[in-house]
Amino acid sequence: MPFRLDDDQRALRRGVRELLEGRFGPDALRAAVEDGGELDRGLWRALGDAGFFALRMPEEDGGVGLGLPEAVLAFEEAGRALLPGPLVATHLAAGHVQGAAEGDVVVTAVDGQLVEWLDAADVVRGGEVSGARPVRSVDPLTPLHRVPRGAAYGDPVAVLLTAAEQLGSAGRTTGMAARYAREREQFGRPIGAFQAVAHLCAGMLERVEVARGAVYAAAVTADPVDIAAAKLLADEAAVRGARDCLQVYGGMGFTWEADVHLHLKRAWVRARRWMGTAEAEEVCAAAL
Amino acid sequence: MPFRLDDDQRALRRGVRELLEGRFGPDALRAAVEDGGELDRGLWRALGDAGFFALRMPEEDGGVGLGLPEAVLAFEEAGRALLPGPLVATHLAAGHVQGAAEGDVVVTAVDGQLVEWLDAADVVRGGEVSGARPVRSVDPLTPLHRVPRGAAYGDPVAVLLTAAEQLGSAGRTTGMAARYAREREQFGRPIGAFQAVAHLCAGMLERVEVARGAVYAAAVTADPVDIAAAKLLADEAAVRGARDCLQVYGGMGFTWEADVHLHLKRAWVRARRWMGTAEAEEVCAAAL
Amino acid sequence: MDLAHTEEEEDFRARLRKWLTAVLPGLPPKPDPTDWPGRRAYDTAWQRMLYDAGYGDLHWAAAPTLRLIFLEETELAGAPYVGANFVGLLHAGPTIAAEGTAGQRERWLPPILKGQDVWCQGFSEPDAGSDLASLRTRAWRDGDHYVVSGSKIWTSHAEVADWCELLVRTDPDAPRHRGITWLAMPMDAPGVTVRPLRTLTGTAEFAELFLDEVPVPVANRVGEENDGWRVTMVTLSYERGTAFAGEVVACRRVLTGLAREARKNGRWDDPVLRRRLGRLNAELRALWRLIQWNVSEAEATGSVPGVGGSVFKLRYSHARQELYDAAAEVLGGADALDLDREWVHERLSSLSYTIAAGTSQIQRSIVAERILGLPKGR
Amino acid sequence: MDLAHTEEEEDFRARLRKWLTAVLPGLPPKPDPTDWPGRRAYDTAWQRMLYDAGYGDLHWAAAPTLRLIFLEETELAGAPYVGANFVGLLHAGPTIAAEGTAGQRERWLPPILKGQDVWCQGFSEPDAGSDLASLRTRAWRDGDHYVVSGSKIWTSHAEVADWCELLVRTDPDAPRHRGITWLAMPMDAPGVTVRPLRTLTGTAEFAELFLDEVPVPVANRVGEENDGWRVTMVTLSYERGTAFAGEVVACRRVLTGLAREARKNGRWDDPVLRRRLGRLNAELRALWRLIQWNVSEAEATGSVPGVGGSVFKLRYSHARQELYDAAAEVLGGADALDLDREWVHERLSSLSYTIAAGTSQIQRSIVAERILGLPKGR
Repeated sequence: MPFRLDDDQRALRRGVRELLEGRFGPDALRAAVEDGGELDRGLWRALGDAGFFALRMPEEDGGVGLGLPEAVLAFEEAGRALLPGPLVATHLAAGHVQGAAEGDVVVTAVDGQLVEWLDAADVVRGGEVSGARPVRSVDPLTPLHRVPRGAAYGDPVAVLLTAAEQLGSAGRTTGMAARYAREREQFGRPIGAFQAVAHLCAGMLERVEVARGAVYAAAVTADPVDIAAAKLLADEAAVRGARDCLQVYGGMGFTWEADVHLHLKRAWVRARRWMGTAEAEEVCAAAL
Repeated sequence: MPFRLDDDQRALRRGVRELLEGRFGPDALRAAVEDGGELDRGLWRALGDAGFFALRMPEEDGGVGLGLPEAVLAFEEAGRALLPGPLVATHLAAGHVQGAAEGDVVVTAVDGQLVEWLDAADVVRGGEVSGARPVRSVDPLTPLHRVPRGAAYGDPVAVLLTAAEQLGSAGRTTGMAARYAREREQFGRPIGAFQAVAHLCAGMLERVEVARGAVYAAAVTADPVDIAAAKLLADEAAVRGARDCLQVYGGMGFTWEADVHLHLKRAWVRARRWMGTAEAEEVCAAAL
Repeated sequence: MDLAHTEEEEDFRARLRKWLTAVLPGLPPKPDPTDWPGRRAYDTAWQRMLYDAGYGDLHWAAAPTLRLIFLEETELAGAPYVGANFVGLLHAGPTIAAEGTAGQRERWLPPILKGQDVWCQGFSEPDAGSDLASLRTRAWRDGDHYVVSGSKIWTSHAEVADWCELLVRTDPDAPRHRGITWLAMPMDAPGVTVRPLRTLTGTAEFAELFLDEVPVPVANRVGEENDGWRVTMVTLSYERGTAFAGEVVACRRVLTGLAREARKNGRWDDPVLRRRLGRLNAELRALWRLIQWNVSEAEATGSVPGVGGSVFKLRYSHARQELYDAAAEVLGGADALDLDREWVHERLSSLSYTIAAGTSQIQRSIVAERILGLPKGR
Repeated sequence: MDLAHTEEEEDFRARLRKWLTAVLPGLPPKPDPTDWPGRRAYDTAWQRMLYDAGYGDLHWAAAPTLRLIFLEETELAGAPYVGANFVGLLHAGPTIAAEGTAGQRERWLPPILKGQDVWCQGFSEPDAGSDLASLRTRAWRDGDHYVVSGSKIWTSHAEVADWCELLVRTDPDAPRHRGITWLAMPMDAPGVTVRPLRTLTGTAEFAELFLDEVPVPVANRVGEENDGWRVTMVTLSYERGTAFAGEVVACRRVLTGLAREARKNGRWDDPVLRRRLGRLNAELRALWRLIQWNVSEAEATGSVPGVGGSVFKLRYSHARQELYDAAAEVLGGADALDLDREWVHERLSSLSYTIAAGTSQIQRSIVAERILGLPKGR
């Protein structure tokens, strides 16, 4: 029962993190924010080359032949980096839509009343988008359209991978808050020396670690209740993590230049995608 | 619109506090706790003599001729002092049940499935108690019986006076926590110098002051929605206040000798009396 | 304890309400939020109307109860709030009124009341933040002028302001709170640069000020040199008092709107959401009562609302964030993420409330130390 | 990442389950909670059964995964937990095993494993509380003995214990953590007085120890003189690791019971309560995963669970309190206030969880400083 990352999984995580640091560093993030709905096709292909989309496809079909745990680790890194684009839908389309696995084709999917990245997508799955109207999205990194007739809840894997992104975002905002608290001085000392700030950060970490246990376990079991629990706890870790990070950053966190708000807004979007709080709580209750 | 205590109200509050300090000090409290269901008839008569029960009866009927605001102040003091007995029911019975106003008669009332102080009471109002069975009450200062057929929600004044008791208890536990935090030393300084403790106390005070605004306003307006809001906020201030006080006291708060648990248990009982959280929230929602 | 109003107060309310009903329909359309000159013109014109109608000095001169009625009625009627006159009416003005010389009052106050001069605030600095007393903008005496260099942040209306109430350090060797001076700086002085500051709401509601050897006449100093901290505290206590009264009325209107929307879209049938809105109703009603309580205390004791304002601000800033989080639940699905829907942009703005004008952490320390008498934490 | 078990582990589970099924029906009825000798007899008899069946040293000697299976299966089967053997098996025993001499291990460990000796803990003091290192119970050398005077608090099973693991101050002039020594004190030594300590649950689950010049042989010292703090940390890290595993399994069983009761009494139809129970299910499942994670890490790195235990304890203690608060809502009305109803007494006990073995405030500081690298707060 070694419920921990093995060496290959550590290497995979490191690889994805390095890829994203190289291809989607601070400048690229800023550019993506200012570009609005533009998707970087070069980056998309690089993700395809790295096996991000084909991760779970069998090797005989040209995939990487790995499993849900590895996909969760990759999506956690994507969440950390605030990587934009319909990552979940394209990952799910690999092996079903020609070119998705390679990153040649951008695939999005209808989820409830929403479709993300509709203008940038080559293929739409899971529902009808005629009559779709643009939404002025609260998240500058997630263009959204509203469709007149929504789709019902779909693939549990979509729920889990979204939870993994939330986990990554929560881990990142926790790290950002801790770092800022070590460096920023007020009243003659680092603000992290004040318990009011330090304990806020401790609470963030607590939620991250609990969510991590839930997300990783769901990746191993693929159990629907485990997945609902993972989404519930990861959503909370991400949304509250970004809010608390903003509080630690103080006025600086309220500026457009700090990345905190990007994490918060994306966490808000993801919390409403595939499975919301009420539904996740009901799934967990029904299992009792 | 002077929404503040006038001189007479200050004097009344001081008077009740002094009466209770004299007649129901720490030793009397301890004795009452160990006595279980015994009610101090001498104290009850002293309350009657002081006008506690006849406070709102017209002067021409032998009452004090004051209003709901004054009753709220008196019950706030009762809550502070953890004064036992069916105070609300007897106060409401003054002018309706012979001897209640004077404290000669102890009156209790059926509230939902519960009756408090049934064995000590001379008169029961508001419902049928045949078949009542004793409950091993979580609060050593509130003997309870369960009645087979409960009564529906009754007098809004009962709700408000109970909220006032909760407010008094919350104010007391806040004061206790602050005092303990000033005096108790750990790690070479008073624990109140640690923000983790200081901010817990600040949160307690915040809830007390918000609840105070709601309770006093409801006493002035006697509006049912104001009363529901007062109960909701005072219940929260009392229950969370006692819990946070227990946390500040640490291990000492977990002992039988500290009064903290008496406040918590009574707050739990009162929070379920006359109008519970769900009902209060629904009343406040329906008014929107 | 009383919540009824005197005849005089009710007369005031009736007259005000009548006047608002008469004048509001004639107001021009609200300017675009990014049109600073347009906003200045709109807000100062409104202040001029108030002045002409005898309401111009209401924020300073009226009894607190009348001021509360004024805030309640204007908000309920949907009248403009102070807008560009914010600092002049609620910060710099009260400070000058309390601490300025007769000449300074004569010079600066009437143009504020008549909607002629717009003021902005130069207190915060990027490195000072919550620790306002650590500010580093320096001022040297040079004859009858101070020469000011440094930078300020979170300045509203800087692009269109005539004056800036400025805190500068005049004695770097004195203890932190002792070497600070309050100056009125003309915004057209040489060396003043304004750079818009974009916030997470996506708009530039604030600016940064860069001050490069800006000359400010010594005559523009309010209070003594190095006594600016005390002078400033007048303003800040004022802010924590009734400054949010209008906002609480507005929040209650938003909550009513949320209930209406929820009943319309069916989410009212969800008890989790409905009870959450009920709880918010209780909170906002209580906060309004707390304002009335603080105002009554201030009126009776003749003092500005003090530490009680910290308790209020703590709870209010949290309640406001809860309100807009609840709004997202009422909107649900796509609407909660749509900036064109009512309440979504305000949800973003609400995030500043637990930070601006003293973080919740600072407020809790104030409450713990000054009300509960706990030892000063470190 | 794996949650499947090896064949060996599954064999262990199957054998254990079979054994439990065979022996549990033959256990005597549980003694009254206030009958200390009865509880001692019951708990030590159970330990003897475990020992005879080869499970006696499972808490120390087995791989963490096997220990986890043991805790899971015994709890699921409703078997007794460690009870009076708590300190011997989970505190003093591991400490002696790690830090004692061969002779000490030989002398003290077998009687623990065989259910012969009961140990209690003398760490906490009334004035020390969370600041354990400030303990003041003194010990002086007198030939081949220490002479101990002082008092201890929160000692479980003191009335029936044979031994007490005791922390004493042997060098009052050394820095706080440096002058402490670990001693094994016989409870029948002259000068030991035990006074029951009544808690808010109404029962005397703990005791106070008063030590008046109690002689303790120097040979009973584990570790060096003045090195007791380090020796003790072995025990405390252990406690924060998997010590709560059985309790989490128990909490999950309670939650299932709450759902059953709510379905029966109709409160399941209230979405507010139902969703609250759903959230608790998510939390408790995640906490169980966190234990599995910590155990796997400990197994792989060969170390005791360290700071990760603080994260777990923080969340678990809160979740346990939430669980019993939810239980009160499930019971509702009169039942929630009735100590004869299941869960009501446990609700009272749960209040100690955010205090005992390091308050949540202390745990948050540990997490902030040791995991997040924040500067030490003061």
